[in-house]
Amino acid sequence: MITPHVDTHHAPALEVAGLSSGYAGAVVVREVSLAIGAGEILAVLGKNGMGKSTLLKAMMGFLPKMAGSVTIAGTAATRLSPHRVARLGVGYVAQEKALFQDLTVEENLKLAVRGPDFAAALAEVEASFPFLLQRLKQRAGTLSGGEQKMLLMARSLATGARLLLVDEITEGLQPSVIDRLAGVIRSARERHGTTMLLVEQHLPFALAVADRWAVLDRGEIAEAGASSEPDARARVLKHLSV
Amino acid sequence: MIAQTLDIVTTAAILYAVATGLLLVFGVMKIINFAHGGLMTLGGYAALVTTQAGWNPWLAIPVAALFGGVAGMAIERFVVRPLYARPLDAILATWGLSIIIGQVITIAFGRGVQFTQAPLSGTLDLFGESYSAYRLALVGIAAALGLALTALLQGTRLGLETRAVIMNEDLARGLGINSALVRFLTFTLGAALAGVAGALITPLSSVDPNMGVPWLVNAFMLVLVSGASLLSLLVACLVLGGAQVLVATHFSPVLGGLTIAVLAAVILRIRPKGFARD
Amino acid sequence: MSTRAISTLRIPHRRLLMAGALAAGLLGGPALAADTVTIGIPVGLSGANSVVAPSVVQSAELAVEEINAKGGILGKKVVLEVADDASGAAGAQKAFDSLIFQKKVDVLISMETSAARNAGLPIVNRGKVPYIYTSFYEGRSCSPFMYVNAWVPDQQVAPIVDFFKKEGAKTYFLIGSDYAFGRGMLAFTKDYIEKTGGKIVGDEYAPMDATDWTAILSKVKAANPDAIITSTAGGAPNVTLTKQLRAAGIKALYGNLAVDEGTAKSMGSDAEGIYIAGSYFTNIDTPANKAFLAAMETKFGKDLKTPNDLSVPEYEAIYAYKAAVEKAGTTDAAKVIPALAEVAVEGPRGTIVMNKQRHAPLTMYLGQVKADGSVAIMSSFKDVDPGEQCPKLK
Amino acid sequence: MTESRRLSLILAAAVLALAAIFAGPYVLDTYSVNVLTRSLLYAAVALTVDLLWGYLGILTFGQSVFFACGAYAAGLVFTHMDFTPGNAALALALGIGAAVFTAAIVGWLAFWHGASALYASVITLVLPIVATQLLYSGGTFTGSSSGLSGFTSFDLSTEAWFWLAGSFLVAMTTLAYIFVQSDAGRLLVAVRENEQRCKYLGLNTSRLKIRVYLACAVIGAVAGYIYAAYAMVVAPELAGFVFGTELVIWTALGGRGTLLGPVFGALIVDYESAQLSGNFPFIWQLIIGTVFVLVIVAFPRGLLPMVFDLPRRLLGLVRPRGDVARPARVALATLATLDAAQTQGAEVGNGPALAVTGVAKRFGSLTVLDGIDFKARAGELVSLVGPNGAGKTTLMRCIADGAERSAGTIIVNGHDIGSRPPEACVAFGVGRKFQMANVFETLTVAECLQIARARHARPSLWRRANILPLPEAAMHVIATTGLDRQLSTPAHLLSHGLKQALELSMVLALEPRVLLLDEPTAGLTKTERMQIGAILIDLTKKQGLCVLLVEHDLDFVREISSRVIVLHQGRIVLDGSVEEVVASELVKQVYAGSGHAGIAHETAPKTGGQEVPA
Repeated sequence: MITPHVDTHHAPALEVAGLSSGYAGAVVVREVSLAIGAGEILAVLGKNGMGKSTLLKAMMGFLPKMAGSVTIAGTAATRLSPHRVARLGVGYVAQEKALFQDLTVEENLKLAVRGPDFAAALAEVEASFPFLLQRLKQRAGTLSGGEQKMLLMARSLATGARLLLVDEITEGLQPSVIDRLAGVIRSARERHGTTMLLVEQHLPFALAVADRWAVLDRGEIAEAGASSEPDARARVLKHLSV
Repeated sequence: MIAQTLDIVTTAAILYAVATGLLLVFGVMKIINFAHGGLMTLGGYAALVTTQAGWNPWLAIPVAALFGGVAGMAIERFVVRPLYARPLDAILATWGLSIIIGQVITIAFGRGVQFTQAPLSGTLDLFGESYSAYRLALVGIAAALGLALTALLQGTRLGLETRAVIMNEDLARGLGINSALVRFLTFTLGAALAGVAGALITPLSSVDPNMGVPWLVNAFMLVLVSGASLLSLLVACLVLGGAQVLVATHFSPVLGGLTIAVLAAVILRIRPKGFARD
Repeated sequence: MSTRAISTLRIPHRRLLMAGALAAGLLGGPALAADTVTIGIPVGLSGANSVVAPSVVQSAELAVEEINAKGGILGKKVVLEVADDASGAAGAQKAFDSLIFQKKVDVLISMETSAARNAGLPIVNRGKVPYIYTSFYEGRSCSPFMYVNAWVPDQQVAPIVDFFKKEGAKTYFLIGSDYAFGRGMLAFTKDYIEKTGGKIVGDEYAPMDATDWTAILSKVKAANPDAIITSTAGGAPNVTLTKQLRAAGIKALYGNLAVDEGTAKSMGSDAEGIYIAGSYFTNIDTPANKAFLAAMETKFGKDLKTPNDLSVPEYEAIYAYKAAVEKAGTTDAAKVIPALAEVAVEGPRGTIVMNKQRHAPLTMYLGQVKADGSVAIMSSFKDVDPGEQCPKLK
Repeated sequence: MTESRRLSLILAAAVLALAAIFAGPYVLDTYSVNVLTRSLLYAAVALTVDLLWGYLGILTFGQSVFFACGAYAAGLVFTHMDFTPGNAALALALGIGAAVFTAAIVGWLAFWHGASALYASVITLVLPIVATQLLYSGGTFTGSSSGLSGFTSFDLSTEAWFWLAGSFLVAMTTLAYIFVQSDAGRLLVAVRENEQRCKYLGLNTSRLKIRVYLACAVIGAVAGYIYAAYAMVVAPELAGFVFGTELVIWTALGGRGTLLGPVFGALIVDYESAQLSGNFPFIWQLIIGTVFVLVIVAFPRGLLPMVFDLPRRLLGLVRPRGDVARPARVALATLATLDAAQTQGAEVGNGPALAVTGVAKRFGSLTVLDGIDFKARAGELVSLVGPNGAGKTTLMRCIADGAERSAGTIIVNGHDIGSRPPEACVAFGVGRKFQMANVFETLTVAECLQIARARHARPSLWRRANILPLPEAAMHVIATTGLDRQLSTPAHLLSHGLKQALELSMVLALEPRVLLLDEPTAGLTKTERMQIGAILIDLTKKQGLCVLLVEHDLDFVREISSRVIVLHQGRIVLDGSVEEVVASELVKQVYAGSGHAGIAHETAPKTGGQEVPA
């Protein structure tokens, strides 16, 4: 097992140790260990069905943990239910059905933002995707696919979450939108020091925004490294190739 | 004609008041609360206690909400919560609860028919027809209930969270919403509404340990054809309640009594979504 | 019947029972003591009749106490056995089986629903015990073992209709619950009104558990009758109909064939002005009734359930049984049954003999409910004949 | 235990029970005999509640109505006509006829393809309410609220009635017991467990439910007939909701899915209520209500299994089992290979094995599939690839269930599937394996396989087969994966890979001509994938099956198939060889996720949305 390197200057914002999880009887994620320092961005890559989404769901508490532990900013989160994990300052963006299609943009934002300061949240939205402020009363389901993804990103940033778990935000998006998301992610990290775990299949995007990467294969971390390493792209592609 | 229209509107209003609590619980928790009839009975007796204490009969409504709500809290915590994964068993357990509520009331108040003071009596002249004032008042009350509930669901954080849980519980949880708490509050509110419905029907009905039971099946069927929307419930109450009045008037009251249940069953057979939107 | 053979076999083999729990049923063995007379009272302690049942039990208790104080029946102590029939058929079967075969009662005397009575009759036939039915009912229930000392439609309807006619009523609207009593009463009423020159402008039946009378009341308003006569199921339907009728502002004369004094009282101001007919009201001004009421008051004090048209016949029927046994000189059913038709009992309702095809001519009263819930007696009709109830039984 | 020994033991138990019934009147007093005679008949109806609810999963509140059908038929005929042997037979026939008629209406309403369990329960709830109201409004004909009484009936002694009622109950319980343990009876549990899988195994589950429901209605009607003839009274409450729920309460207390539990539940509770309710009518109801709620919440298996488990638990011998009923383990230990001559797969039609023309699927305004046209012949293995949301699984679904697609024609083996349900598509030769292993979790491997064969080998209503003949293809998978050594293992204990293999063998047991496989290798180890690959080659090359495979691993595809169809946004963008696909610029763009040319966004191939079995 390969554990991604931890930057010792930061206290880990997320620490996963020996995590196994899956669905009734089927172990999908096997003894995964990883740690992300505060303000760091980790991309988890891998082919379909290798356990990437399962890993996020298990960390959030949606799936039972068969073994291992999850610690978020020093707090044990292994046994917490999803809403408790979220309240530790974790913003989770699921791959599918991540928006309330029948609620308005504003309601979608409000649901995620706890506490009284909705104005500050809107200010954050303005900083990242200002067009959303004009669409506040529009039903989320009527936004285009790209706009929905941007709303998802805006929503998780507006909550002031310290740790974002993002599942394939780039799926099915036009390059221009992907570029825009990459910009917002970088800027959010600069301004707030937000820690992120991005599950991705879009390699250029992942390597462009993430500090480090890890490849999940058959539920285990097969390889990991830093994005800045010159052979990163080739090493990842080896696992993703057709 | 005017009388019949008033009959339909007031009947729909009563049905609406009776079914909203059940709808709320079904919408959020996807279980049918068979204790709804028992909770209505509790509300009726709350009204009885209120008027026997010599208080203003209108006070019966908040008192009944309190009775129903407190019972609802206990029921959710100890009976319904363990059964979320077994919806058919939840029907049975809540049915058992309604037996318990009925028997406890019988032991406390006796089996007899009790009398409560009506907050409004006499008739009002409307479109040249003199019509029961209380029934007309019920239209207003039902409308107020519907609007208040809509305001609660549309205008408050709790309402927003409740709607979020109805639409996609996992997503709501992922956003930090305590869905178990939302369920608990929803059930409490549903039970309080059942109590209110019980208090509201006492001026029309008798107060006895089984008073809620005859309402249960109709309310249940109306909720099933409505999906989880207050608006489609209104449509269902008007259409099926209207059909009940028409059948009872033009054919026979016996058939009228079966109209809602049978029509709803057939509607669901033909269109499983009932009156709910796609 | 192999009752005897079975009872001798019973004890040695008890251990063969399949489940221990079943044994509980055998522990309360029959009281076979020959020095008592046991009266069985199957009654609706739960279910629809549970409102009135306590008053029935109280009258029975008074009668038994009085009889025992005066030496019992043929010198034997009288014992009561009360069993709940749950106001329905299934409960009645259990209650009758228990009383007849387990408690081995000498007689059954009770007020019950028609469904419970019908369910009990086949068991009475098997057990061959005398049975006095003490509830008013829709009429024409006949069994060689059964007597009835309460009224039937033939006796009750005339006083109300005659009175309404005198008040000038020409058009009538009939409302009933769709069950045997409701249908039976109103069918007779309809015939009687038409025979005496009145006109029926509508008759409507609602389901037995109906609490919503909207559609029917709208029809009543449209028909605008001079008088309304109702015969609903007791309790809730009666109360809801009256409440909704008043709320709808219907002012016609209102005769209610199914309301008793107690229920009328519980309906408060809505009941005011209702006309009712019956064989017993607490206001009957006779020494026998006053003595009865005083005795009830003394015995039960604050727990007293107001005596009524369903409980007083129970009291009188126990005395009728006593008289019949004494006349026959034995509790042997075969001898007591014919004697029951011959004995006269002087009670709160007057002198009653069950000599008309197992039914009794009764003095009927017309009353009107006052604001305080009490019933003022308007007129009385002496010894109204029950008519042809059981022509085969004489 | 051999089959004949097992059946003899059941019959011996039945004979013992009959002896107990015979002794009853000699050990019990008249009172108990009378009360128990009725309880025995109620217990027979509780038995039907258990068959429907405990085994088939249909919570029914309306069994009282069938009891009333039989009772009222007797009451009405004996009241309004003379009591003669001819009329007695007529009454029985009428009672059964009325029950069957009513059950057929309910079945049509409640058990149609796609009806939810809640809806079915609702219909059974409305049934007694309607029936009671009809009886009330029947006037003097039905006796309305008073019911009918005083009619003449069979002149039998109290003891004889007890014997009759008891023998009827013993007979029905024995038959039910033999049935639920038989090969056919196992289907009930399979339907309850996973109705979708049953349909895709070609079983008409609606018909099965209706048949069992009809049989239960007949049992109820006969019990009701005996009741009326004995009690000489019928009343509307026999048809009522309260009696209907009482039956459910007895069943729940006794232990659903045990047959004996509900029987004893009914006998004990009804008998005791005769004792206790007389003395404490309200407290009794309160106790029953409280115990009922407690049992439902805390002991859903009921009290009888608890009683039986108690000594074993105390001794620590057996760990308690799950909370659902299931028949005892199948004795089946031997698999056999069907001769080629014996196989009876769907007839091979003319032309291609699969022809898809103009198929489209829309959800409201959203188009998931559009203008899909392709043909595949027997012996061909076609791989279906494409990114997430391309419509691959949807296309599989459209081929396997005629009601799924919005437009177009699908011809399987020369048969147009029209809008036929999955079980009809199976009959034309379609076999579908789901993405997530979709088997009967509580049943054993052998039982799962046997259910898959039920369409071909009509299962016995009373026996359990010792030998299960399977087609060669299924045997091959079983032997290769080692499933044959785990025949009596419950499916939920199997590894992920073995579960996938089990499902594949189940589908192959159908002898399909067109095999639909949705990511059969997902989550499998390398060895397992190679095994599956070899099997697929064998199936196409040797057995001549037409296989449609959703797969994301193009290496794997290259090894086993020559032809690849690429789906993107609901349309076929390419239909060609693996080499063509790998070389295709268009496909690269598709996988880059944009469809726009000139952007260097390369990603891994991705595959479709999962279909989670219901």
